[in-house]
Amino acid sequence: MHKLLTAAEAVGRFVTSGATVGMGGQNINRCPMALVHEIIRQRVGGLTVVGCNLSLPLDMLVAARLVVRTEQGTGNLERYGTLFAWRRAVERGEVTVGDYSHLAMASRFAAAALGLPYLPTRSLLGTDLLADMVAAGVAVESVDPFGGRPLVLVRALAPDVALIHANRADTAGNVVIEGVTSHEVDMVRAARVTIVSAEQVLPAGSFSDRPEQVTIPEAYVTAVVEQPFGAFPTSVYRAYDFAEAEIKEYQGLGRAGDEALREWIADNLGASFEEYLATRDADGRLRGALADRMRSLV
Amino acid sequence: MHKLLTAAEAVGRFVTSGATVGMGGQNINRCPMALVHEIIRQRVGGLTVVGCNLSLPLDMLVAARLVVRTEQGTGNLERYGTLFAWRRAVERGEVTVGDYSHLAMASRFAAAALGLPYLPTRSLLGTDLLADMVAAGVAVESVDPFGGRPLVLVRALAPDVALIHANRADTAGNVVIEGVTSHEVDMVRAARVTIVSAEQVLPAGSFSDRPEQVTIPEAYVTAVVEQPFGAFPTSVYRAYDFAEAEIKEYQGLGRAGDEALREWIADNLGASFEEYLATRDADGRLRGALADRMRSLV
Amino acid sequence: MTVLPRELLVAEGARQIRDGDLVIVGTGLPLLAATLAQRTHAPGAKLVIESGVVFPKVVPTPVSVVDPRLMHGAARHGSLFEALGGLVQRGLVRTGFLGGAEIDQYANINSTTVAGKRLPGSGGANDIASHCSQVVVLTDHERRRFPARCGYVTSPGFLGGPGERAKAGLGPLRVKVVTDLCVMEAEDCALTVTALMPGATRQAVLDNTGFAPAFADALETVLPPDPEELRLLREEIDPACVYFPERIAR
Amino acid sequence: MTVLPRELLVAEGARQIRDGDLVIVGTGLPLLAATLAQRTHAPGAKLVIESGVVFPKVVPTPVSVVDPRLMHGAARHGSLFEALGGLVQRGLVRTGFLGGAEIDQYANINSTTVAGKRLPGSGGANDIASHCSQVVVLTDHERRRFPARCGYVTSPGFLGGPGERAKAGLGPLRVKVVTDLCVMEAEDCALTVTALMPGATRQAVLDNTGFAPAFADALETVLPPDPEELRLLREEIDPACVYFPERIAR
Repeated sequence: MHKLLTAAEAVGRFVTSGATVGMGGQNINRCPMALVHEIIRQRVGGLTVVGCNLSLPLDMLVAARLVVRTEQGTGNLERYGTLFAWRRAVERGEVTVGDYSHLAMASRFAAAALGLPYLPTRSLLGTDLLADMVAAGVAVESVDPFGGRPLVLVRALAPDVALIHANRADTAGNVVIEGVTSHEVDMVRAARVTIVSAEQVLPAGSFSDRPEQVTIPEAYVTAVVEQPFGAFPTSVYRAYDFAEAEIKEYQGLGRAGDEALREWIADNLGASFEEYLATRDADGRLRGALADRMRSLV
Repeated sequence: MHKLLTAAEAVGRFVTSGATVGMGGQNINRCPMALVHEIIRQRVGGLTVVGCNLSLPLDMLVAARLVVRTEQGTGNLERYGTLFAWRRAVERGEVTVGDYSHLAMASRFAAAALGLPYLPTRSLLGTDLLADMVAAGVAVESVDPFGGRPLVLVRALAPDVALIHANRADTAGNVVIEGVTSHEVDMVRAARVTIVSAEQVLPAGSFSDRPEQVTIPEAYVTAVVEQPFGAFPTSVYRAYDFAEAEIKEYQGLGRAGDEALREWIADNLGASFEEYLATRDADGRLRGALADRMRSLV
Repeated sequence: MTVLPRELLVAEGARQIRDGDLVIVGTGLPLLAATLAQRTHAPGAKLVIESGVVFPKVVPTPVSVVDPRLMHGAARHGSLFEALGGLVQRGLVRTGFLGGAEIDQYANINSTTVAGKRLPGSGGANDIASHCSQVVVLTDHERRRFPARCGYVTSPGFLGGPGERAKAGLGPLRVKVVTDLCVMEAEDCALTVTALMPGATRQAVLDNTGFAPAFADALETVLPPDPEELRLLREEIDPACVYFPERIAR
Repeated sequence: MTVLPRELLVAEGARQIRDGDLVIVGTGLPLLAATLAQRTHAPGAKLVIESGVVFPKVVPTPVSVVDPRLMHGAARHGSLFEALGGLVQRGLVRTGFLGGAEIDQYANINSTTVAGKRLPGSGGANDIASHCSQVVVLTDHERRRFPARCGYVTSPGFLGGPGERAKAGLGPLRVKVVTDLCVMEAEDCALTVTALMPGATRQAVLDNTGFAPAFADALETVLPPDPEELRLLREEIDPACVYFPERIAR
């Protein structure tokens, strides 16, 4: 089955208002920026965004006023600071938050990926984090019936739609990711629908001579979008480094306020991700430099 | 850390009498024959052998009177029939058996691999298989506290020592497997000790330019043994096909009786796996043909 | 062109697969049936193999779930946990093919032990019968294979009878048993004969079944494979007669 | 050669790593400490990164747990579930480095919320504090960072006091907090000051701590890094002063 769509088509068909969106990427790596831009262009709102570390794409969606809730392990950009729009929206009570440990979130996705209602974990015990999860009905304190020790059961989480950006995909939906995969594989296997954008889309069956190297098989993938530099300004392992100046500029605006971020969005996103890339890097030199730098690092 | 040992050294150091042995491979693929032969040579007995599908290596160990118990999803060789020595030993009551579904066994290994006392499954419900597991104390009937539906908790299983055969390893213990991995990755991550035999052992770090392609990282591997054709007469994907005539000959002897199998073991195993290979395939033509046939299949 | 009884079995097995189905299958006649379906009416059907092979392009003729012929051209080579947990238990695989030493009137299957004789065990069968919504069994029709109640229930059909599957926590299931005598079907009830193989009689079915199956009012006759199906089966899917030694004998 | 306070912090952090340890670490000073340990007394120490990087050979200077500089030369690029489940929860990682907005007298850590201010959240911190047997915290010594009791316990130290960790079902833990003033340690008890940084006083520690820590009888003074350690840190581990802007200023 041929699954190749444009970002506009894929988001238009599969990301609906009020959806729970499983966000791929982590921090400054492989965030599905092209797909997130398209959600902003199409103004799909009322979203619950879930992931492990949520970073730039979440903050942009929050600044665009499209998010009502997040569930995650962390919301930040590590060295580049907090997510300013998210933090403000949370502190103003406009966005509600479910807090988890990373392992708890990974376990929730894994449970749904395996068709299970929960997975146990020995994390969380004794903490306020657990108390909040229990109060929210997403965790239960339990006892291991075999050894008698305390244990926490964390509820499965199946996103309505998962968004990831990958190195390569074929038109049947087989996906190859290089570098770490964070929480993405189980999140995709858990999700009802998955949209994958990729640096390069190849004919169906292009990976079938090395099926071990397929990170996610087509069984879990609904739509494939080809978008070179589709994670910009975040990195794609072996393809390009992250664009530090771009991230710092965004964070500078974030610090200034939501209005500054919305202006940046209005001024930069344009009609397509290609247009956005052309706005930020007209002559392609930045992209070339990021690709060169990645080559020097791997 | 340099982990390269001979099969004799690795088995001598790490496979102890009475151990629970996690058996790699499945059916006619990638069974750790060189390591199992060495266990027979060294007469390490009282073993509990666990895996998903147990096949040739189990039957040989049973014929050699080294096994007291097995836990598995299936014991057979599919088209090549039952495991005759195992079946007879079970029917005579000399080997006790714990029966599981494949998913239940995989879940037990996964639980131990994650440091958990159990994993839930929605398999097994309503069956005699479950009743037997509950009676044996390795499963508990439970109810999902979130949705209220019945659920089975299967107890974690951590082998004392896992044995697998791989395409390649480096001397640090990083392992690359081609083709399917059956239950092996979680079994190895669960085990206290793992011995890996490989078609080829390379210097430490040989895979570090493509870490995504490392099936099992060195963190889980205790010893590495180099043994070309170390899975013979079973197959290694992209290296060689299985040797049907060898398997049929073994099964013919198995049908005849344990004594016939023990004679075959005494006559064929020799002092080393190389000697065994030379006995079965003096001029290497069989091995060449199996490698050729695999090349025609991938 | 005479059609062998087991060729009929395979052809009728193939018909249980819809285009676009995900199908979990082992080797033997079920794999031949699934491959035949892919080559005829169900080109979009995809195979999952318990060992971790996702969506292979089978080349003739695999004899094991880890046969390189069954790993060929796959979408992914993964693990048993991925196949049986991430696809089957996850609910993405509609149809499963099963075998077994015994299948009883409520479509429960025994592959563990019969009369003190040790059998191979469940393997993925229990998982498939627990999570797929359609189970197909291809088997010779022998009285000892069809007891009223299995001596040991390895894989669940409808357990003790209507409603028991749901009570145990299992999802709905449709079972189709195809034998060399007939087709039996059940959905939360006892197996009912819905079709006869060409030339088979009700009496032959009754004589060779350990319980007394009901017969559908409109009892159909199974259609033989058409010439192209037979050609595919004989020339392309199992050209070496690995699973059809009787074809060599002729 | 003047040693900067934060260079001392890193050097003392490095000393908490034994040769052969598996260490889970994020970025910033802890990663510099871990890398320094690998280059000096602990060449056999191995790093695990929560994002799924197993045993990397770090190149300067990663700013994120998914920075390509931190994926370089790894044994495996896997998943978060593999790192935090398959290694940390599995019990194979002895030492974890943690940060946080607050750490209280019983070494509990808050990285979720302080006085209505939203912080990043747990990330892997709760998992590391739950499963490692040694936790090391490198932090500036500010009074607001050391309350008697965290306003919110994100990651468990010794919870309400002795015995509570075991009662909650958590394994034993040893905590070492290294600040620009002192080293504090605890093992199922409140943090005790066991060493002072060169030039720091007991009074300075008391003035800048929100609880009154005990002081060990034999209070030691932290040794400054030797010249080779300093050279490694400045020239090889963080040559661009990514985490030492104060070095550029000088």
